[in-house]
Order: sequence, then C-alpha cells, then structure tokens
Amino acid sequence: MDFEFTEDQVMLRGLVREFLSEQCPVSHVRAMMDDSRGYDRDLYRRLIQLGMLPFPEAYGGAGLGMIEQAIVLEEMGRIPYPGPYFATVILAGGALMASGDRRTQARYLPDVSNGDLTMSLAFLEGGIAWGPETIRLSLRRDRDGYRLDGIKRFVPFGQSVDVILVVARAGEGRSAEGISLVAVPAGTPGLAIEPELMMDLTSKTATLRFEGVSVPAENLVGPEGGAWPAVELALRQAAVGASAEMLGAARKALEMSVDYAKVRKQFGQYIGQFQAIKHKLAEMLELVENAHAAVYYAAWALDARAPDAALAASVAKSTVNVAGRRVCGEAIQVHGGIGFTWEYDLHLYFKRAKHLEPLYGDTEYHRERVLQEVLAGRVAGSA
Amino acid sequence: MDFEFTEDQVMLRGLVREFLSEQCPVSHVRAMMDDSRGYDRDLYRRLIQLGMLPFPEAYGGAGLGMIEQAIVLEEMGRIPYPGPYFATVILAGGALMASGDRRTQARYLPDVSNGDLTMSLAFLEGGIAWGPETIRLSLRRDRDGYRLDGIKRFVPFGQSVDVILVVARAGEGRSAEGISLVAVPAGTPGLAIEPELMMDLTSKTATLRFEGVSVPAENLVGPEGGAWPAVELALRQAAVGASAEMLGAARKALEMSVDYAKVRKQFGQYIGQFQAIKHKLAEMLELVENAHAAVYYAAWALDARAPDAALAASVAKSTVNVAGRRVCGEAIQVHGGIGFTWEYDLHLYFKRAKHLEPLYGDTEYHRERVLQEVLAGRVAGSA
Amino acid sequence: MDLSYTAEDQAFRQRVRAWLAENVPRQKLITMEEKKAWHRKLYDAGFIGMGLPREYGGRDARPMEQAIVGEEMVRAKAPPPLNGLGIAIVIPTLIHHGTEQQKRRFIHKLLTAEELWCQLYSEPNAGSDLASLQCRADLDGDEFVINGQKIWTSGAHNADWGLLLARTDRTAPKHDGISCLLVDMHSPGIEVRTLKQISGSGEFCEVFFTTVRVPRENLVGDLNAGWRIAQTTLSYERGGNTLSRYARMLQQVTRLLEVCQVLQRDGRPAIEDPLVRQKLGQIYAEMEVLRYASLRILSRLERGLRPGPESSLAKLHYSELDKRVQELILDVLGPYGQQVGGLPDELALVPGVDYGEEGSWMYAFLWSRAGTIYAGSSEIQKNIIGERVLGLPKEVRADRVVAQTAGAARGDGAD
Amino acid sequence: MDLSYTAEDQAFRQRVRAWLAENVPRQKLITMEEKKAWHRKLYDAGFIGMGLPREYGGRDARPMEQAIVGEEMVRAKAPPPLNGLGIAIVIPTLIHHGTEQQKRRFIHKLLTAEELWCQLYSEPNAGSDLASLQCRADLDGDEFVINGQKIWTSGAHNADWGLLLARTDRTAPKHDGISCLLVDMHSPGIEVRTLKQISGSGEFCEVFFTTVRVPRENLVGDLNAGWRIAQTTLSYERGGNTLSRYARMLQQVTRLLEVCQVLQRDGRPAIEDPLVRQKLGQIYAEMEVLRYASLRILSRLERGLRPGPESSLAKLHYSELDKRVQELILDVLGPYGQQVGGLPDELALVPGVDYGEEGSWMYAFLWSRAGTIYAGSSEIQKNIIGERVLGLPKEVRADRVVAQTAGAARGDGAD
Repeated sequence: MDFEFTEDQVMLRGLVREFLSEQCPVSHVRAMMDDSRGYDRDLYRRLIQLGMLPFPEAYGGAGLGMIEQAIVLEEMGRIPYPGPYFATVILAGGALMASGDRRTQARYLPDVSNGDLTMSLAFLEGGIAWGPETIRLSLRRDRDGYRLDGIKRFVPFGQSVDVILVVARAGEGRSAEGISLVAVPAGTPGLAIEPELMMDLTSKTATLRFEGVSVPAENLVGPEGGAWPAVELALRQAAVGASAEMLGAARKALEMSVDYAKVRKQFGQYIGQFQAIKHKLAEMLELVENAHAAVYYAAWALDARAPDAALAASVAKSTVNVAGRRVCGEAIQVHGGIGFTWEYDLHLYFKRAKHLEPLYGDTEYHRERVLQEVLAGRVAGSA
Repeated sequence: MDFEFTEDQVMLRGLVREFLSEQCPVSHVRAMMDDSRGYDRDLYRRLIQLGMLPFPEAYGGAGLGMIEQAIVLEEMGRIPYPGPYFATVILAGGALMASGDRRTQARYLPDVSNGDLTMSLAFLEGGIAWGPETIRLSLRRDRDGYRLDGIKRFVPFGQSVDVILVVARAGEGRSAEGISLVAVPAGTPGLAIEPELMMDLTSKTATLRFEGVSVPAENLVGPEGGAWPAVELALRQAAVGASAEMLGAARKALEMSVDYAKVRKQFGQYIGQFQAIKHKLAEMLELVENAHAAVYYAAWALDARAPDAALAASVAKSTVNVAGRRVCGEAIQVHGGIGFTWEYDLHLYFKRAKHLEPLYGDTEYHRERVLQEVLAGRVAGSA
Repeated sequence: MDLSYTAEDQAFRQRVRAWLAENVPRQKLITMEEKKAWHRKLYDAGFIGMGLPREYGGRDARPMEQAIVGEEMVRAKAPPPLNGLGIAIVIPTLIHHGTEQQKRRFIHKLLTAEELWCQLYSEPNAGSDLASLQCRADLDGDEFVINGQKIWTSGAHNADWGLLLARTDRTAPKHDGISCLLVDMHSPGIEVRTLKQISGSGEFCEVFFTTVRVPRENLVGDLNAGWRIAQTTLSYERGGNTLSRYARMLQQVTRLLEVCQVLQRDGRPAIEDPLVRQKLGQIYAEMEVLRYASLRILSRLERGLRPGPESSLAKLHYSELDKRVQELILDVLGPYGQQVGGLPDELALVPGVDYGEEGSWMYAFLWSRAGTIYAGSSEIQKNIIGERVLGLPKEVRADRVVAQTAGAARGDGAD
Repeated sequence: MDLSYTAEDQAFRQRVRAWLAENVPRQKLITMEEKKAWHRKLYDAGFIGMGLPREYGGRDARPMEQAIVGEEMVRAKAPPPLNGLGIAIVIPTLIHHGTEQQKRRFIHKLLTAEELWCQLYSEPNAGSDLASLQCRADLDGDEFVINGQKIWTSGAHNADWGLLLARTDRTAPKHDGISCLLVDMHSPGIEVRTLKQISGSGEFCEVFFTTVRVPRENLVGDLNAGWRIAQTTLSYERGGNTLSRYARMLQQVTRLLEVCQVLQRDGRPAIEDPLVRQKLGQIYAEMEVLRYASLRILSRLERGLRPGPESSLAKLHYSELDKRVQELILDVLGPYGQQVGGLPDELALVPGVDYGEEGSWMYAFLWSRAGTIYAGSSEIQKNIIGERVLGLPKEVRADRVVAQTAGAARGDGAD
C-alpha cells in the first residue's frame, strides 16, 4: 500500500510541468482561444513526443498506465492546455486500445504516437445520455463499406482533428448490441462540421452532421454491433482523465487564491487573516486533497483492474465535479473584482473545470452509477 | 399589500407567549417528556380556552384563520409546547372543517373548543407516503356500522387523545376514490395502541393496530369513499402549521445562539466577534427570516384561497425543513459542548424541528409538489 | 397582514402592462441615440425616478408602484433605462446632501438621461475596504485637483458626470478624510479604459485621473464628510429592487422549464427526469421565497420605513440565490448551457446571441459570480448583518487595533 | 503508487478476522468485569497498543496492521477495548515526556486495562481556547494541590487515573504556565458527576477538584511545559484512525441499504426511488473518498511520516462527513429514523435498543453533532489548516493583541 508517487511518476510530472510552463505560456493559451483550430500542431507534436503515451511500445507508445495519464492531465489542467491530447490519446486512443482491434491499432496508433495524427471520439447526439440507449446515428452496409447518417454534438476538437471515431448503431433498438465504432477521416464527403462556441474557449468542440457519409469496410473498429464494451471502457477512462484535468484546474485556482490572500490587504490586514477567507481556503484545500485521493485511487483501480474500478471512476468524477465547481467558484469570490476580469487568468481554470463537469457523466449520473456498482457487489476486495 | 401583523395579531402573539412562558415553563416541558400521556390536561384546557381557535363561533371557536394559527404554533415551537393542540385543532379539527360534515362538526367541535375533547388524525401506515395511493387500512360495512382492519403509525398523541380520525380505504385500489374518514374513540375494542418512543420526547406518537374494530355508521365523517379532498386540505394546513412550529423552534435556537455568542469568551474575545461565528449567525438569520416569509405567505394564501395556496404550502414546508435543520444544527455548533448537554434546553428545539421535518411531507416530496403546481399553472395571480 | 394587491395597484399594473405592450421596441437597441430615445419615452410615461418628489421631477409614486413597473419591465423584456446607478445613488445623494443649485443643475438632466452618470468609488486597493481609498482631491484655491485611479466603474466610457469619493485629508483617520465630488467626465486629464469581464463583455471601466480640476462648488455636503454620505446611499444600492431581480430569475427559469420539455436526458424529456424535477422544484421554491421576502420589504417601505442594515439581508439573499439558480440551469442543460454559438434555438435562452453579449445562459451564469462581490461582497454583508442587525460585537481587526491605540490618546474609537 | 494490500497484510487480515469470528462475545458486555475480560483477551491476542515498541508492551506493529485490526473490529461488531483515549493520548505522552519510573509504573497497567484512564483537559471556560484553563496546581512542598473543575471528561466515573492539565504559574502568559500531571482519581477531594448528553446517555463527566494532593513525582515533563506536551499529543487524537471511522459509517450505510429494500416510500421499496438512490450514491461516494484519503494517510504513516497539522484535514473530513451521513440516514428513513422504542426490527440499525443506549439511528445521528465540536471544533481545525498547512498569516485576535502589546516589551510573540 503506497499512495505516494514513485520516483518515475514524480519525474514525469516534472517533465510535463516544465515542458508546458516553457512551451505553453498563458499568452499561447489565450492566442488559441481565438484560433479556429484551437491548437498549435507543432506544440502538440512536441508534447506527444515527450514519451508518456499509454500505448504499447510496438505502436510507439511508452506503455504507461492511467496513473501516469492522470499525472499528465492534471498538469494540463493547470495551464490549461489547449489541444486535442485528451481527445486523441484518452478518448480515441482509449477506445482503440479497448476495442482489441489490432489491425486498426496498427493502422492509427504509430502515427498518433509520433504526433502526426490527431483523433477524437464522437458520442453525444441530440440530448444528454452516456449509455448506449440513445445512440441513433445509423450505420448501414453500403456496397463495399458503410454509410453513416445522423448527428453528433460536442465532439472535442471535432473541427480540427484528422480522424474521428464515431459511435454508431447498426440496426434498430436501444440495447448495447448494435453499437459500432467507425473511423471517419475529416473531409469525408457528406460530413459537415460546425464549430460550437463554448464558454471555455480553450476547449473546442463541434457539431458533426453525417448525411450519407460513406467509409470503406476496413474503417470499422472492432466487431460490427459489438463495440459497446470498448466505448464504455473508454468513457470510464475519460471520466477519470477529465477528473484529473479538473483537479489540476482546481488546485491551480486554490494556489492562486492562497497566494492572493497572503498579499492582498483590506482593513489593514491580509485578507487571509480573516476567518471568512481562511476557512474558505481550508475547505477548498480539503476538497482538492479529497479530489486528489479520488482521482488517483480511480486511476490505480483502472490500471490494476480492481473489482471496484467502475465504482472508483464514478466516485472520482462525481467528487471532482463538485470540488471543481466549488473550488474554482470560491476562488473568484476570494479574489473579488480582479477575479472577474478577462485579463486575470483565474477564469481559464474556472471555465475548464465547468466545461468538463457535464462531460463523460455529470454528478447525478455518476452517483447513480456508484449505487448500481455497490448493489451489484462490485466493491473493493470483492474479487 | 401588508406583510406586517395587524394589531390583533400582535396581541394574539403576546397573549400566547405570555400564557406559555408563565404556564408552561421548561420544567413542565421536561416533566412531560417522562410522562406516558405526554401532556397536562388542565394546562391544555386553559390553553384552548385562550380563545384562538379557527372554528366558527357557533361551535365555540373564534373563527380565526391560518395566519393566526401560524402565530400560535410559532409560539408553541418556541417552548416547545408538549401536548395535542396541533393534533386536535390543526389535524383533526382541520379535517373536520374541510369535510363539510356539519353533523360531525356539531358532534365534536364544541367539546374541542372548550378543551374537553382531544383528537388526532391517523394517516401514515407501513411506509412513507402522503398521497392516497398507499392507504390500505380497510373500511368495510358491518351490520349497523363499519369494521376497520389495518395499522396506523406515528399518530400524534395517539396514546392519549380521546378520539382518533382514521383515514381508511373503502374497497380496493390505489386511487383517491375510496378514501374515507372515520372517528374512532380511544378504548374501542380491537384497537391496540402502542406508544412509539421518538427522539423528540415532547412529541408523543403511537402505533395503532386495528383488528376488527367496529364503529357505528354515524362515526363516518363525510361521504364514504369521498374524504380525500378533506384529508388533502388538512394535510396541507398541517404542513404549514408544522412549518410555523419549526420556525418558532429555529428562531428560538437562533436567539439563544446570538445571546451566547455575546457572552461566551474564548481567546480573549466574545465568540460573536469571530467571523466564523458571526457569519454563521448571519446565515442563520437569513434562513429564519426567509422561513418567516414563507410560513406567513402560505398561511395567508390558505386563508385567501389564493390560486397558489398549494404551491405556497409546499414552498413553506420545503423551505422550513431546510432552515430548521440548518439553524438548529448550527446552533449546537455555535454553543459547543454545552449545546450537547441534556440540561441545556437547546436540544429541545433541535429535536422538535427534526421531529416535524419528515411529517406532512419531507423536503423532496414538497419540491416535487412545487413543480407540479407550477407546471399546472397554479401560481400567484393565475386565477 | 394582507398580501393581496389593492384594486388600485392591480389597475396600475394593467396600465403599465398595456403601455409596455404598445411601446417596447421590437428591435434591439444598438446606438446610444436609440437607447436615449427609449429612456426618454419611459421618462415621459412617468416610469423613471417615479418615487421622487414631484419637485425633483418624480411622481411621488409609492414603492409598490415602482416595484410593479420594475416587474412589468422585465416581464415585457423591455430594455432597461439608462442611468440606473445614477437614479439609485446620485439622486438620493444630491437630494439629501446637495446644494439647491446642484439639485437644479443635475437632477433633471440625469432623470431624462440628457446626461449620463457613473459612480467613482472602488479602487484597486479599496474594494471591500472602500474607506482605504487613495484617490486624492487636493484643494488648490477654488478648485480640487484630482489624482488617482478608480476601477469597476460601470459605464464610465459613456458618462458625462461622475460621483467621486476622494481623499481630501490624508492626516485624518481613514473614514474622516474623504469627500464626495461631482466630476465632469469630459474634463482634461481623465482617461477611461474598458475592462473586459470573464463573460467577454466590457461593462466595467478603469478611470485614471491626472491633475483633473474640479470647481469647489462641486463638493457634495461638507468637506471630509464623504464617508457618511456614501454609507447612507450605499444602503439604497443594496436594498435594490429585489422584485425585479426575482422577475428576471423567473424569466430564466420559466424558459428553462420550456427547454426541459424539449431537451432529452437519457432518452426522455428532461422534465420527466425525477432528479431534474427535484432540482426545478427546489429552485422554484427558493425563488418564491425571494418573492415573499421582497413583498415583505416592499410592505415595510409602503409603511414608510427606510431600508436599514436589513437591506444587507436582501442583497445577500438575491445574490447568493442567483448563483444557485445559474448553477442549476447549467446542471440541467449540461454542455448546452455552456454553448453560445450554434446552440439550437429551442434550447437557447435568447437565440442567436454571441460570446460577450447578454442573453446567453453562459452570460447569466458568469454574471452571477459578480453579484456576490460588487456592492459589498457577501462577506461584508454578513458582517453588517452580524453587527448591525444581530448586535454582535465588532470583530477585532488590524485597522481597528491601530486606530484604537491611536484613538485611545484622542478618546475616540474607530468606525 | 500501488494501492494493493501486500500478501502479508492480506494474510494478517485473515488471521485477525478468524480470531475475531471465534472470540467476539455473542452477548452484550454489561459489567466492567466483562468488559475488562474482553479487553484482556484483545491484549493477549496482540491487538491493544500494538503499534508501541515491544519494550512498552506493544508489538512494533506497522500502521497498516493497526488499521486492519481497527477495521476488522468494526466489521465483526466487536465491543471496543477500554482505555481508548489512554492508549491514544496518555501512552504517547508518557513515552515522549514521562520519566522511566512513570513509564514502568503506568504503561503496562493501562494497556491491560488493569487501570482505567481519563483525560482532564477541557474546562467550562476553556473549550476551543484550551490554553485559558484555570484549574490550579499549586506546589506545596513535594505535592501539588489541585483546585478547579474539568468537563467533557469521558469515563471519569470509572477512571483510576487521569492525565491533568493544570495551571502552575498564574503570572506567565497563558501558554507558559500550564503543567501536565498524573492524578489518582481515587484521591480525596475529587468529585465526579456524570453529564447527560442530548442522546440521553451519559458518556461525559464533570470533575471537581477540592484541595486534591498529587505527589510532585507525578509531574510529566518539565514544570510549565504542559501546553507543548498537550499540543503534540492532541494531534494524535485528531489524526485518529480514520479507517475504522470509515468502517463504522460503512456498517451503518450497508444496513441502510438493507432497510431500503424493505421500507416503502410512495408504495415501492425506497431503493427504487430515484431520489433515494441519488442520495445513497452520493453518500457512498463520499464514504469511499474517506477511505481513499485514509489509505493515503496510512501510506504516509507506513513511510514513517508523522501526523502533522494535516491531521486536521482528516478530523475535519470525517467529522463533517459523519454529520452528512447521519442526516442522510434520517432523510431516507423519515420518522422511522427517529424512532427508538417499538421500531420494527427490519427497519432498525440494531433491534431492541432503548433511549440513551448506543445502537439506534437516533443515537448515531445525535452523536454526529458532537464530532465537529470535541477534539478541536471544525472552526479550530480550519484555523490550523489555514495557518499551518496553507501558511496563511495568523488572525488578529484579542488575546494576541494583548499579548503582543505585553510581549513587545519582552521581545516575544503570543503562541
């Protein structure tokens, strides 16, 4: 039992932190807010080439686990990094790895691993739901391949990645059977991409409309109609990964608030001397430390394939959703007016945390999932 | 538009406060905690005879409205008064008035109005539900009258009142049709009464088991199978009445906390000088003042038969449920250890507020009811 | 206690509603000229500064009538009038503390929006602790010379005049060296910079004063009496018109209920989801309580009682509630609540709004974070409630300790 | 980072579990004799004070082993051992500050519960502000003479010995005049009164000292060094064994889940109600986070790190969470959660419990209110976290202002 990072993990954190603080200053982040693609390809490539990818070495990855990904993503949340690392590595990469489809892995992952290929995963459609029931985008056989019709919303960096993995349904019904995964390159005829302007300008998303989009049969990932388990696992990893990013944003907001409370004076004293502020900051620290425990426990449970991995993932996302909201919100309150200005960086963290809150399951979704796992007996030590 | 009490209302409040502070000191309240009946009949009679009852003058009442009842109950919450005023006047009296059954009103209300008769209403059965669906206690015709079989729980002062109005079901099904109201005198053969020991020892309740309990036909209140509207209205008034009592308990707990914070010193200063305590007390005041607004608006809306009367009743109960819990809970925190002792009176208010919280609809029940009323368009100004 | 509206009030509401139905502009007002024209129309209809005595251009309207106009304006989605802070703060200040000449010179033009006003109070180092402000006004003959910086000034870029708090005695204890001045915003030496907010919009400004000359006759009240003057007028701002704030929240939540009929959650309309229903019921109940509490304040005003420290309870109530309302809206709408461009019309608060413009869920969400900071943060309000409403002893604070030590010699205390 | 239990730990857990399955008494322990016999059995099995060095009667057990025993005890519903506070507070105090003679005289008998201990710290006017305690210990030749009152003393009515903080120098600044003494509770002049709590039970006592004589050799550490000694040992109490607190909450919530299969809400089992499910999922998630955080603390202890001010985070976490857990239980159970006598067995936490006895939902609910008060209130913990973990400057406080004024002359600061 050891909850502390290993030396390798501490080194990885240092490596990513140093790289991002040097290569991705806030001036770059702000430039990307106004950029239609939302990221710098060259920076992205160098980031990927730091060598921290979870893919097998055969595909050019470092074979690292979810704990390491959480470390990387927490650092990205502290910037907040604008780019499709999460979309490519966690969402699409996670789905490819979970699919067990070696042919497709071999086709895409080497390019992903050297930074030449960016990807994303298209899941949400007209409403809000994270199960297979509401997937309606239809997949039909069409001569040598497949034809796709339907709509996808909130596709992370959908406007600027190279290939999108689309969660589609072969046949009718609402069950998990029929869920398929198809790779669709940007620019495929019939695919219309509309950028969505989101509150967090550092996180680009897009609406994708599919009207008779044809792809060759080889673009199917995993078995036709049998992709749900892979998608489910990818979404679970995404929930933990998003939690790690939110944790980074929240901890940064806390650090800024503590620093500010130590230098800002009102009524002849530092505002950190007032119990109203001091106690708020203490509560924020507790939220952040609990979020840390939840994120890294969940990451470990995924890596260890612990019986409570799904439970822990839902615990993490529901915990960090609440922590992110409260910590970043109170950070604005501690700062007062300055925290409400565009020029001050605090809102970047506030918005990143808020952006990720409803994605990959909101708080209510994950609390319900927690109960389901408990009632099913999938708790720690149950295996 | 006038939200302030009239002179008569202020006088009524003063009358009840003076009476209770003189006649019902805390020593009496504590004596009643250990009393199996839970109240003093003589004190009850004198309280009733203050002349503040909502019944028509023809039945010996003062014809006062729900605003006046809320004023009386708020004062009772400040003591907290141990006895079946609420059970008799608000629950049973409310159901009798709402039934429109003049024969039964004439039979019972004059005795109620001079304090000679105490009553209660038996509603809850095996679970928790405030609609007609789960009423199972069966009412069957039986020679000259009716036969009752079933169980009732949490009947206020069920162990020590004279007559109990029982909400029963004639026939099968789960709908509102079939709900009947029957008067059952204590001591009727086949009626077994088991006291329930509740956290709030000043609020007695009992489990009533009915096995072949026979009552004459004249004991039916209102039409057979048609009593639901009367029961529903009585429960709505009870929700507002209970809110008023909880408001009294919460305001008393706040006053005690403010007083304590002004005299208790720690670290060389009054604890009320610490922001942690000062801000807590400010938040408690806001909760109490909002509870006041909600209770008296709802009472007015009931009296005025305003279109949003049901909405306001549910707003009041859900608001005061939260306020009562938070204010009384924080009052213990402000007091520290002393607030945790049996000898100090604070726990009496804490427990009274908690006792009433789940009764006549818990917070979730009333929030759902609020939405139903809004969606049905029954809001202020809609008539 | 009677919470019915009188027949008179109901008739007045009908008249206001009818007037608005006929007059509210159909198109968004863009230019200042259009906004001034609409303001003038409202003024001519008797809806601006209507609570003021007739001698100052008002209508002697009762608080209830003012509240009704506020509520109906929101309900009719009428563009707000100009000079909101001017009417709320500058006019009461002038009426209570101004000279006859100042009243005649400024009040009417402010009411008609011929002249626009801003409030120059906060500074970078004087936010909650307003009394520590450092902007200087030094007497030089018949003129004050202003040097310093102000911040969080709404509408300074459009203002013709500003109500300034500045330090006129640097040797006095901090509350005793402040004066209140009327400043021509077109004076040489004033520079206004727009501040962009986290919403992407720019409602606030920074104002820089470099040797700005203000004639002595523009002093309001006595020299060095500015703090007391500001205190009385701040409580007006805090009391606010909570009923129109309720009306605005109600408008948003009513729209949310419509959207919930359309938005799918887990394959059914959100309005059928028990968890969503619970949240909606909760927030609607909380808004109703704000309405009740507002009616209670209003009925006290109708009885002629003035807003005292209790107005802090109202400020705390509506600003904290607004945060809960906006958080809840985003909870229910998920990512759609954070989308500005490209959001389907049936899910939008107001369709077609761009980033940085009022009317998106996002804009309302972000602005709710400012409500608990400006006009006295929630922490300041709780101090006021604790000390002035509940009568708790004052906190031990560094500036008071210093002032007491100094004051002990003089025999007085700090604020 | 590896959160697996080692094979060694897993084997240890199995051994503990097997031992408990065989040895946990089937009947409730009533008499002190029965309780002492059970305690002795636990001691002989190596489960009492197991983290202590062998030379003091311990087993040199790792923190993980101690945590496992704590967890398994709760899981097996084993009656707790005696002398809990004695083991947590008195023994570390003696080990770090006691004389060799004191260690030999007291530690073993405390561990075996041959002698029962209480902790005499709080006073009516010294709660959060413990350092302002007034109970006096005046040196009179070779004896201290104790006069004063203590309160909130757990188990004083059964105690043979007490660890006392008393004022030995009334002229020194308040932190510098306190000493730590070992007091024979059977001494003449000691009167113990049981305090009844709001739960109806009487766990706490008041203790009155009237000219109680204590030999000078019972002084722990240096004269007037009591405050520093108490500070180091208080952090042990606050760090606590959070994993066994988790285990206790888990036991209750697991029982709640069973009850929810039976209890009807709106005509269906409560477990099928989406709102109840949401609450249950939320609280279970919160409990899991406590478990994770506990493992994190434990893994730091395993690395040999001592509990520092961070233990305040743990205390704040579990005590505030316990309030939420107990509130939630009563929310779900409605009036059944407040019923003690006559509650149907299938709805009870432990059937057949009477008012004032442990084992009812009510008892757990009411005791949760004490958790955020004793051993340093939540407000005190937040101060510690703010100042000692986050490094925020100390608050301006009346006693510090006084002490600073006095200290300025002496050239030192207050606490």
